[in-house]
Amino acid sequence: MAGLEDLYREIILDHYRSPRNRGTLPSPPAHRVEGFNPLCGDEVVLYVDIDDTGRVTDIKVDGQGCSISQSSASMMTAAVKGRTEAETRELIRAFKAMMSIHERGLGGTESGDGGAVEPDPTVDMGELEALRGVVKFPVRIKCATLSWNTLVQAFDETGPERPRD
Amino acid sequence: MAGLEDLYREIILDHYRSPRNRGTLPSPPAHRVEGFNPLCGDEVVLYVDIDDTGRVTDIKVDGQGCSISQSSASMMTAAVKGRTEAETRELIRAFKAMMSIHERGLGGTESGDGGAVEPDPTVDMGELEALRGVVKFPVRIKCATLSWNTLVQAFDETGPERPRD
Amino acid sequence: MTLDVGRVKKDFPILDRDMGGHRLVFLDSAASSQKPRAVLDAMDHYYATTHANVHRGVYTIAEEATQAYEAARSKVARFIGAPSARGVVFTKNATEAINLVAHSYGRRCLQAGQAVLLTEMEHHANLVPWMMLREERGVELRFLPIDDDGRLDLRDLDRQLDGVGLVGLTAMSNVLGTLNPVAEIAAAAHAAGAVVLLDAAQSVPHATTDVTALGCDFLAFSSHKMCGPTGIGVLWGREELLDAMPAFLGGGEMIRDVRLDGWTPNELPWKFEAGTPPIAEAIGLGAAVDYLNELGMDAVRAHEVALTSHAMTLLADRHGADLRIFGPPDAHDRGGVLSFTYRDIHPHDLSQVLDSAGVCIRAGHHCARPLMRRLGVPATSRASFYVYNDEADVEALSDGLLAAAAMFA
Amino acid sequence: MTLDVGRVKKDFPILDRDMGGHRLVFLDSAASSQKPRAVLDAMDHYYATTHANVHRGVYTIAEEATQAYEAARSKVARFIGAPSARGVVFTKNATEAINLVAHSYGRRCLQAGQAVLLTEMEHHANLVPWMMLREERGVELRFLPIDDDGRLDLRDLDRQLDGVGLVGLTAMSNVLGTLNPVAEIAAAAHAAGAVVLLDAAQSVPHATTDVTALGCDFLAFSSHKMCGPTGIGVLWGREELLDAMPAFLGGGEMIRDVRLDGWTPNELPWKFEAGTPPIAEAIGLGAAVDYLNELGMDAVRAHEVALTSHAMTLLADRHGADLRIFGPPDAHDRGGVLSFTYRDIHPHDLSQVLDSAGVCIRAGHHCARPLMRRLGVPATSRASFYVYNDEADVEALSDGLLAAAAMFA
Ligand SMILES: Cc1ncc(COP(=O)(O)O)c(C=O)c1O
Ligand SMILES: Cc1ncc(COP(=O)(O)O)c(C=O)c1O
Repeated sequence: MAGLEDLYREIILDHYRSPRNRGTLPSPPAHRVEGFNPLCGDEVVLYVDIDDTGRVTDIKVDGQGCSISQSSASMMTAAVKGRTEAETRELIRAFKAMMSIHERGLGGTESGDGGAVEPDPTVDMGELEALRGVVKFPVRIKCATLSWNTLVQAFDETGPERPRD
Repeated sequence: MAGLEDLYREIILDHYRSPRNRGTLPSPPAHRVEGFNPLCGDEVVLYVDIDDTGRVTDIKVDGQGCSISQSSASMMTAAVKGRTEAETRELIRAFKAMMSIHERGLGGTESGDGGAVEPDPTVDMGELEALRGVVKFPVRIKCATLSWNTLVQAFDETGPERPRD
Repeated sequence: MTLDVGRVKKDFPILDRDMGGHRLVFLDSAASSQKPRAVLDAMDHYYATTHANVHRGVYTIAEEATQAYEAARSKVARFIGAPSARGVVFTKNATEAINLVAHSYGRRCLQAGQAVLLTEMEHHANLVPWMMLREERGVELRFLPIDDDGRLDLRDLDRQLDGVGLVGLTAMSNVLGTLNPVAEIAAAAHAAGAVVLLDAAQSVPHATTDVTALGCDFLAFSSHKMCGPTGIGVLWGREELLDAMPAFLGGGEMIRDVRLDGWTPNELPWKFEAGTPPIAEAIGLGAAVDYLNELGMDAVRAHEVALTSHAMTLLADRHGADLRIFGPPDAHDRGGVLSFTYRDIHPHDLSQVLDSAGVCIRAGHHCARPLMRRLGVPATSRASFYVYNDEADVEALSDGLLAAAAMFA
Repeated sequence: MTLDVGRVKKDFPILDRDMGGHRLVFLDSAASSQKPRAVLDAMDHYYATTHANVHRGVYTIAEEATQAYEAARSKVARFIGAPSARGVVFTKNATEAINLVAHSYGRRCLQAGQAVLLTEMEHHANLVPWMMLREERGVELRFLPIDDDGRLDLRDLDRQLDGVGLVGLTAMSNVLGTLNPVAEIAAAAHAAGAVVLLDAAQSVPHATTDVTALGCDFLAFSSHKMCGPTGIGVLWGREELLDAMPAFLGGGEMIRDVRLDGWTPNELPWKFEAGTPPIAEAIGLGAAVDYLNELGMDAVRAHEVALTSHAMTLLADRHGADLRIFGPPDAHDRGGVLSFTYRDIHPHDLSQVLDSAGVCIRAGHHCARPLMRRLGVPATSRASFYVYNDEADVEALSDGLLAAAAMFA
């Protein structure tokens, strides 16, 4: 059993207690996307303003969930606000790579690969590093990645409307 | 494991090798009934002449099966030919009682009762006694009772046409 | 007769496991119970001495395997007060048992236009099969509501039964613990011409069951929640109904004859058991029934009422308004299941903190999302008791809550 | 690598059983195989240290149980050469796997008017589900005939494939031993626009399986015939097909969300796993896969070819025209299954006499009554080989035949 302190880092609890960018944005113009974890019932609703170039000009989170899904969403909003689509997607990739190292995915039959990508050492994860401990608690990985997958969806859904960079 | 000699008594093998009343009867007037054991595929076809009073005036067996089902059918024909319905039904009852003592029926939830009747000591089983050893081989009980159940069916099907005794 | 929990605990090898310096406090038996050594040994012994496919072999071990398999069926029949083992069908779990009724009875025996009446507190197992029937055949589904104490609201029952062909309800809610008034509902249902399917997944493991007294027509439950192995469940049905129903899955064992132009079904109960059945699992379930009978189901129930009552009092005392327990306030009206919210700590986090002290509780929707919506919560935490739980386990739960409170304060 | 049968025998505890002064000669593995100690221990160890319901628990043992269950799925996927574990669905047996395809693909993905092509040598498991579909939907069934050596007669295949939406066939006949030319038939079926369901219940246990090389779209088999426990089977399917198919059984685990007005299905493979799955059984099956991999499936196949070939020669030598063996004459064209008639001794009697010397063979129709009719026999005797059989077992079989001949002379 991994220790609780690996999971509940102080910075995570801080984002949980005082979530950044909590709330809603008028939609439209903001894009509204819902994410859902069927196993635990956690729900995240993202409101994202993406400008014509794909830059995240504003982002808010609504919904409810456990400390991990809430703090991950909070940290994500802080990290992506103001970034371009390319930067955001790179960060998403790096975050999911960090989360999937130990994930037992069903994507492949090689044990524990799950189609995982090696984490990109050039991407600076900043505070998000604190979530690394989640991989020791495989059930919670889905909590940590919920908001990130929802953000991917936001980009995928709005993408066709703007010139790709 | 019960010994084979309990099952394959000499008299059983004799009836198997030289079955009595083997063949068919013109039907009608004879009543033709088929019996079938779905587990092993054994089939017995009885041709029974039953007169107005219910007496078995003639009986023949066709079909195929193992030594136990064949010899039991053969012995049965020898035993019932010429008997009244009442006598025949009494013999059937006695035979089935002998067979069901150890039968694990699903009729009741008391272990091993199967709705069994105590054998009637006043009924003379004659040669049929030789089949008693079958109860030590529960899978074969269905072989031994196949022709008897088929005979019951013959009576049940023809019964309504004649005055009951 | 009362349970000697100290001795019972020794029967369950998993309880010896060291959880990082803590003992294992297993409070999730409503999801799946632990298994006593006797059950494990019965299966191991079967495989090591007797295994062969059942029903078709002439040879000794095949015959013994068949006898053992059918003896397990008879044990189960007696355990639920069934008049005969012919009505006891082995399935893979309670879910398959309910699906069998929805397919076979629902698709062929419900009259056109007849509705199905369920309740708001059903487990997904007793919702989705009927929703599939609704999509496929347009069958109307109705839901008995619950009141704020988590009891069925029966005031409108007669009107709701009008035009209903089948009532499907849980004997005991896996979330609220509520014990439903089954006999009363069954009587009303029969008066209205409906048959009654009881989801007894949570009741059969915990109290004496008598299908005749309950007055139900079908009863579904799972072995793994009653000290038995995974991989087997039970559907009991009234024989007249089962006889009239078409077969469900097709294959070996369930047939009488097969020709290229058609087939005829076998007798009950085999008509509903297609393919090689869960043989070792039936034997394990039979051993679980023996084990529970030895403890005495009345003692099991008395133990759980006492422990639940103790837990409700202790937790209320220690945690006051921080803790909200769902369901009937009196332990006698409920099974040994406590669903709760604690402060605003998410159930996942609560369960995680408890786990670090070896305490296993469940967090989530407990396969009852419509009920969660009705209760107005996305998820709850749930502690559930069984024969191996005692007051020390309740203590560990309570301590874990305090630890979580400290962490998330 | 060749099998050291002497050592293998030691792995199977049941082979130590004394049968009234004889050793146990188990020649009925085609019905169900025996289990090695490693498989029994894996299940016992799981229950004694790790059991909890899977997929929903946050706590340690629930997480470990889930990992062990999913690891078993990955093992199975690798064992059959599946590109991903997402296409591996755990069912209760091969029969349920085939029923799943007949229900879900057959009822919703077959186009109106499309026929189903089966063969005359199918097991009831691959006949009755399709007959049910015929009764319910009027789907036409066709049957590929067999020749007198028990091989499929493919001369008319293209015509028979015309208008066919699904071909269902056995990879290896459980009666004749015939190994069918699956890749060839699958190619023709695909060219005709049909999908292919392979009943691999008899092939997966005995030879290397590669679903990609076989070219099938669905593959069904059972754990209990491959050293694994009862109570679990497998359906593998191509993911595009499984994704497009509606769910089969409804309940917990297979849903994403449930509301009173409807539900949405979970992802593959869980969409097809309703209710608590056979958890310990999956772990046992995983251990069986490990065990077989250690022996080496090529070695298993080579052993069975050699033993079958030896048996056919020895029995023909000793019993001449008294013995009639069905199926292909060359052991390389068949699995280790010998169905035969001996003199005019009924298979039941033969099996009974053999049993008295500890030799277990099967007597009957082997769940293939249409094939029995085609062969013109009501029943056959069947001896089938597995990893623990050797030439001494064949000797015992041959001696038993002589004893039966003496008894019924
Ligand atoms: C060829 C074949 N298909 C299907 C089955 C059915 O397997 P099960 O009874 O495990 O579902 C069997 C085994 O009896 C078989 O031999
Ligand atoms: C009330 C109730 N019904 C049905 C089920 C389904 O049981 P299983 O998953 O064993 O099929 C459960 C258990 O999860 C339950 O609690």
